[in-house]
Amino acid sequence: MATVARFEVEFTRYLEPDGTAHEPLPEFARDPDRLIPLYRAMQLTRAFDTKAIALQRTGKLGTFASALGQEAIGVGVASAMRIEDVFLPSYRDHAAQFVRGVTLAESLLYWGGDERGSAFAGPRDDFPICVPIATQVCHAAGAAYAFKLRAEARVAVCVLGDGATSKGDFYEAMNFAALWQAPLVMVVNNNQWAISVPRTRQSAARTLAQKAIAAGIEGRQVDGNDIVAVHDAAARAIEKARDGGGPTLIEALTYRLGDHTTADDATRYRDAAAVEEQWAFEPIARLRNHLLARDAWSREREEQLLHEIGAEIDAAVEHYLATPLPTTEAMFEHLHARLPAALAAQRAEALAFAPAQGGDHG
Amino acid sequence: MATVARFEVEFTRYLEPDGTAHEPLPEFARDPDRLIPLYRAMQLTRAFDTKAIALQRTGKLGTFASALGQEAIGVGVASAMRIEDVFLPSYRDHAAQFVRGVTLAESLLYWGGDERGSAFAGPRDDFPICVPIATQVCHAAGAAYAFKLRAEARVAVCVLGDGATSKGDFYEAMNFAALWQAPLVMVVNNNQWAISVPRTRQSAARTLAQKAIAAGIEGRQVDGNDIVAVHDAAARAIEKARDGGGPTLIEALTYRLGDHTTADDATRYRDAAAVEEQWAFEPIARLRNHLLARDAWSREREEQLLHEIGAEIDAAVEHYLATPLPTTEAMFEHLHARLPAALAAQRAEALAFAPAQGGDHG
Amino acid sequence: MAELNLVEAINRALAWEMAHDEAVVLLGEDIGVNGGVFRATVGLQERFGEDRVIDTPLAETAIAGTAIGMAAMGLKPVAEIQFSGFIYPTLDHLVNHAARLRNRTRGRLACPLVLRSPCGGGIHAPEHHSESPEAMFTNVPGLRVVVPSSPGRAYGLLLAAMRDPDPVVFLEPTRLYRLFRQEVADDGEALPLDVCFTLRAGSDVTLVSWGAMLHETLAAADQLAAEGVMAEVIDVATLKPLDLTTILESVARTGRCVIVHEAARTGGFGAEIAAGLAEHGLYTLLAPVRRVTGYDIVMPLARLEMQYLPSVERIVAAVRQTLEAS
Amino acid sequence: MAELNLVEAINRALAWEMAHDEAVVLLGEDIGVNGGVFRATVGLQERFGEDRVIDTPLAETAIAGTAIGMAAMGLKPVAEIQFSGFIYPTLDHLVNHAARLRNRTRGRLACPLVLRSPCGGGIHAPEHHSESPEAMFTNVPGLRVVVPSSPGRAYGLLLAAMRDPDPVVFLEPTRLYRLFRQEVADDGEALPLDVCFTLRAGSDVTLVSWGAMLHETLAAADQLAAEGVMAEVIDVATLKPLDLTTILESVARTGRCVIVHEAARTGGFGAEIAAGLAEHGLYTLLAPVRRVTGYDIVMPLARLEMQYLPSVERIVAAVRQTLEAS
Ligand SMILES: Cc1ncc(C[n+]2csc(CCOP(=O)(O)OP(=O)(O)O)c2C)c(N)n1
Ligand SMILES: Cc1ncc(C[n+]2csc(CCOP(=O)(O)OP(=O)(O)O)c2C)c(N)n1
Ligand SMILES: [Mg+2]
Ligand SMILES: [Mg+2]
Repeated sequence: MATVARFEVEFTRYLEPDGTAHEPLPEFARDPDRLIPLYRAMQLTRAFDTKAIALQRTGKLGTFASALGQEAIGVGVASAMRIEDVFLPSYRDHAAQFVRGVTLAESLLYWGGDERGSAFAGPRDDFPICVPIATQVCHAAGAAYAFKLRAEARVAVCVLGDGATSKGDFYEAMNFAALWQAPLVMVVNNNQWAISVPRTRQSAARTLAQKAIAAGIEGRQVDGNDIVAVHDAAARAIEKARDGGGPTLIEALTYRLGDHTTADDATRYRDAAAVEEQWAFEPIARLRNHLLARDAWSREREEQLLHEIGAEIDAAVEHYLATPLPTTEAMFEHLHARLPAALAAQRAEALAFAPAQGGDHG
Repeated sequence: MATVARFEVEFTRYLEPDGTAHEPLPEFARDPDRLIPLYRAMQLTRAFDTKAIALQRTGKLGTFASALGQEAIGVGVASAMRIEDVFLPSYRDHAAQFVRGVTLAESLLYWGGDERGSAFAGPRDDFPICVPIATQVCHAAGAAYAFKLRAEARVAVCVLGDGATSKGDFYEAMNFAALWQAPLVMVVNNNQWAISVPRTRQSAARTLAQKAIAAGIEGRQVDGNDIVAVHDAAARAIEKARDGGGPTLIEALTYRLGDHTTADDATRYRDAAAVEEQWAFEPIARLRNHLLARDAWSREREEQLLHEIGAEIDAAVEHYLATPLPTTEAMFEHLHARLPAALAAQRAEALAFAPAQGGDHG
Repeated sequence: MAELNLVEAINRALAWEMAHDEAVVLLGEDIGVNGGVFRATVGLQERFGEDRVIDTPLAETAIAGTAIGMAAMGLKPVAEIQFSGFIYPTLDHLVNHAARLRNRTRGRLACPLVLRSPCGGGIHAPEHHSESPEAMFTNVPGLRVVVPSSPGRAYGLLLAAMRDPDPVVFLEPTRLYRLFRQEVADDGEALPLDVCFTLRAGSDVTLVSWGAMLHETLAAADQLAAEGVMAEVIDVATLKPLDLTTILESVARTGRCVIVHEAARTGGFGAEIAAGLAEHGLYTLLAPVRRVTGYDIVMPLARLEMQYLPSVERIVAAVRQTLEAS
Repeated sequence: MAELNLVEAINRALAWEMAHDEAVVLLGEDIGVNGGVFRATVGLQERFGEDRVIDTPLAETAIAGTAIGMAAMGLKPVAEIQFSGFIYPTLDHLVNHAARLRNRTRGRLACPLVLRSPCGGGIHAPEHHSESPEAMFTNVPGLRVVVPSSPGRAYGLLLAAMRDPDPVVFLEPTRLYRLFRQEVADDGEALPLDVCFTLRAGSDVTLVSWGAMLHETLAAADQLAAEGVMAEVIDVATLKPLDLTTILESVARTGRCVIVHEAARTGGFGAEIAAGLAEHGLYTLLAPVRRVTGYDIVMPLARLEMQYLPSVERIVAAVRQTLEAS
């Protein structure tokens, strides 16, 4: 008997739950001014989530998936990307989308049931939200291949959930990307739940990072509530990919503090006390405490920030609510580049029966 | 940074290519008489392959996939099973099927294009040959679950190829079985090729055994041309599974000495010299040399054996060729347990146009 | 008799069969503690245990694939696919294995499984949650395809599906889950899996539909009745195998037929019914057959979905045109 | 002009487009060094390099899924699925993504991919190698579905498919790959993707078919001509979007229609054509429409497959019945 292969999975954390830092911090985090935009983006996401849930509760938005407690992942990852890179989000990734330049109003439109919410004016090549779990990993691998083929210095970055790591698409895509040495970074938001299924019942694997071993690529674990660790791991993986070093899998450990979506009631399947405990680890207070300890933040700046964010969100909501409903024609407009002649009669039928006001509120 | 998980992949071989043994041999292999049935089964498979290819070349059989050079895997695995266990074969697993009690004539019928070839009179619960790659791993996991649920001391065993380890079904099923601690053994026949795609282009993983790490189960590598190593690893995994120890993945390293199937021409994509070299490692000569060295075999016994096997195959071929063609009705017979009334007219139509002789030779 | 909505009827049928046949097991995502995202399996894991009500990892291919292994080995798995848009990864296993295991082993092994999934739109759900994929299954030999349209029929048809020795795809219209209640006797009585249900008799036109669209179709029949037009309404319910006879007999009396379904028109299952009429009912047709269906476009997100779905207005208009035709 | 068989015509079309559009890439199993198991891509990897003719690992879901990512980022992937029975794992990506990427992003991103796969039986292939899955795709809004029936049309239609800005499923009848040769000008001329081809004019009956079945259909037309029955033969070719107009015009002249396809009857695409006639051609029909198709049974293994496939005899018999009707 001989040992023919050996593997290890490493875990990284820079900021302890109370904000204390492990020195040396990565380069970018030594200047607190570089952390403040990240802090802002996390706060923006959290406030947006609160607002979106309120809109849903009052019938002004469809089902919505909040990122509560997981803001460091999206912000940490997206802030490590270049604008020409491409992001492939899941439905819980608006934190990253906002950093990428998707507007709050676009996000609201999407969740309000309007396709125009995915016609981003900002990041033109970013993919729309992917609802069928793990399928985006295949698209990301293909996108990365396109960049490599054309020798573009671009990286495809996708986020997936802990539940998504059970799906064949994830493994198949990871295997393709590994063989292609494609510029791809896969980030697992391991928030410990896939709706009601806890992480322990999702896989018998000790870590999700070790799934990378199946494809022969690097897999690492970070504290997903530590924005420094997330950003650093993402930045390293992205630059490695850009330099031809191939794909990386990053498992970011966090916790879904809220319901799965507004259609879910998590008290049916998990203990409120266990959730309560997890608030001690959440990323925003952690970074705030860190900044406060470094004298880089203050109560005044906090108030000022929350005020600004509130105004930004209010403006977006106003814009969203004022957006005219989509027209009936819109259903036929982008089916194909040109509407096939065979569909002209159906389009006419739809128009004949169209209500005067166009679409309705989702 | 902390190391949170460590893994190793072990490789086992007992018989060197020239038949020399590493002591101590596993228990069962200490008595050469227990090795002789395995030798016979391997020889039977090889002779059957030769015959089947000849039948195909003369238009008496459909496309056929030979097991040339890989006989130790099927024989080693199936001989480690109990009759009440269940085998889920791929299309290259007739060596195992024969050990399980599938008849040569049934195998010929299947490859001759007749469904009756999968109506095994022997192993009643064994699955028919699975052509869609890797799907059988899902079925095997489900079968294993049924055994566990009913507290039956049975194990589901499936074989898949190196190519099959790229397919989502494999990972998904392995993950399910791991969580279920289901009595499942998955054996990868790593014959280095998936039609024209070499192992190195199938996955960037150093070993295929390490794919088990993705599901948190045991994965090991054996010399697949060493029947002692294959049988021993399979027996251990099967008994572990039977005892509630959950699934195991075994990667058996071998080489496809023949074409992919009779429809393939491997000279298009691989070097004849490289194939030639691999003959030095093949399993039958290896075991023969081992038995000869232990004075447990002789030229006379070899001749006698080949003669017996030849007769057995001739009888099967005769039986196969004499089997009456299936009737037209047969197409409708087992669609559902009872033919839906809606299909009566179609059945009548088929009968009205049926040629006098029934089916035709595939 | 209890007043049940459709999702409760599903739950009762599952519970009945699990209590009476220990081979029945359920598997799917979130069906255990959570009772399913639509609550179809609520209380069943508590009652029948984790081994028989299995919360699976997130992998539809393996849900279908492992169910096949279970079924072949004597269990009767009922797999739930959480939303219709996620049913596609099951197709390979359904077509290549479930539908043909009996045939390819000449009856030695069988595959008595039920694949349940919600289907259809109209509840303003997120993307991919409002699909009507029935036509994906109706061209697959060896599969039965069932779509109930009321609590009572859901109960009886699901029992029949679970008792059938072969695979059944069972699509439950999400919009009907809680739309209305009906008295349903929880008596374990199954309904036949190969007859259409005539829900309303009429002499002027035959309306053929299934699933949630029966709701609009019956409303259209009401409205037409007020105008003096008597519509016969047929619930196809068991799409495959199709009971064309009931439809032909009705059209032989009415001479006119309007088919209503939610799925896109081209290649939808309505085509099969219209084709059956063109083949076997031509001489009884007094007017062209009409289909009122979803358009051949991607199911829109919530804001436009009601314009995609056939409305009472569209059905009534089609009937009027049919009546005006010579 | 070279005499090409169908698989050579496919090869030429791929080569032409790769030479003229560097965004075109091929991916699939064994398409590189081996040139594809049917040799459709022979010589292309040598000519265009490993980066543009990609031998993938064995994983159909990822073949479709990565092709979508490539297409969205400006490449024009042509993915090969090795045999029709292995196309099902691609459905999720085709339906949920390829077919709707343009729609869901309001045209911001698009998905110009071609998914090629052999289809159909009659070559005594192993299990799962002889399927006719076109109806799986024809109910999916946003997909184009093409089935060529001759080397010339294969060449022109495949070029059109590669140039189309949206996803196309392109099914190549295996039985035709080497059945006959035809002069094909390798001139890069594409054919339209939304018109049927009238292969033979006739006044007594319209025969509608696609793919390999055109072979039997044309032979039936020959045989009927010998009996004095003039059959018009239409090759649907582009199933979706369907050019119903050409079919309706023909039936308006002949009054009779027989539809021939290899896939199982119920829910097959023939139903859509028959439905189109019941809706828009009723008054022109002098006799019931007939479908000559594969039966609603699992495609048998080789020994019975010729009894499954529609034969010239069955087609001729159906035409005779049609002529005797009314
Ligand atoms: C293929 C597929 N199956 C099922 C669903 C329904 N569904 C939506 S989210 C979800 C759980 C996902 O869990 P995870 O991957 O951990 O992501 P999280 O929601 O926790 O961010 C499920 C089952 C889906 N969207 N796609
Ligand atoms: C899902 C699927 N895709 C493609 C094929 C066609 N095919 C048959 S065998 C084969 C290669 C399999 O390679 P491997 O798994 O290594 O098994 P081996 O043939 O070497 O035993 C392929 C691509 C198939 N049978 N199933
Ligand atoms: Mg999660
Ligand atoms: Mg192999």
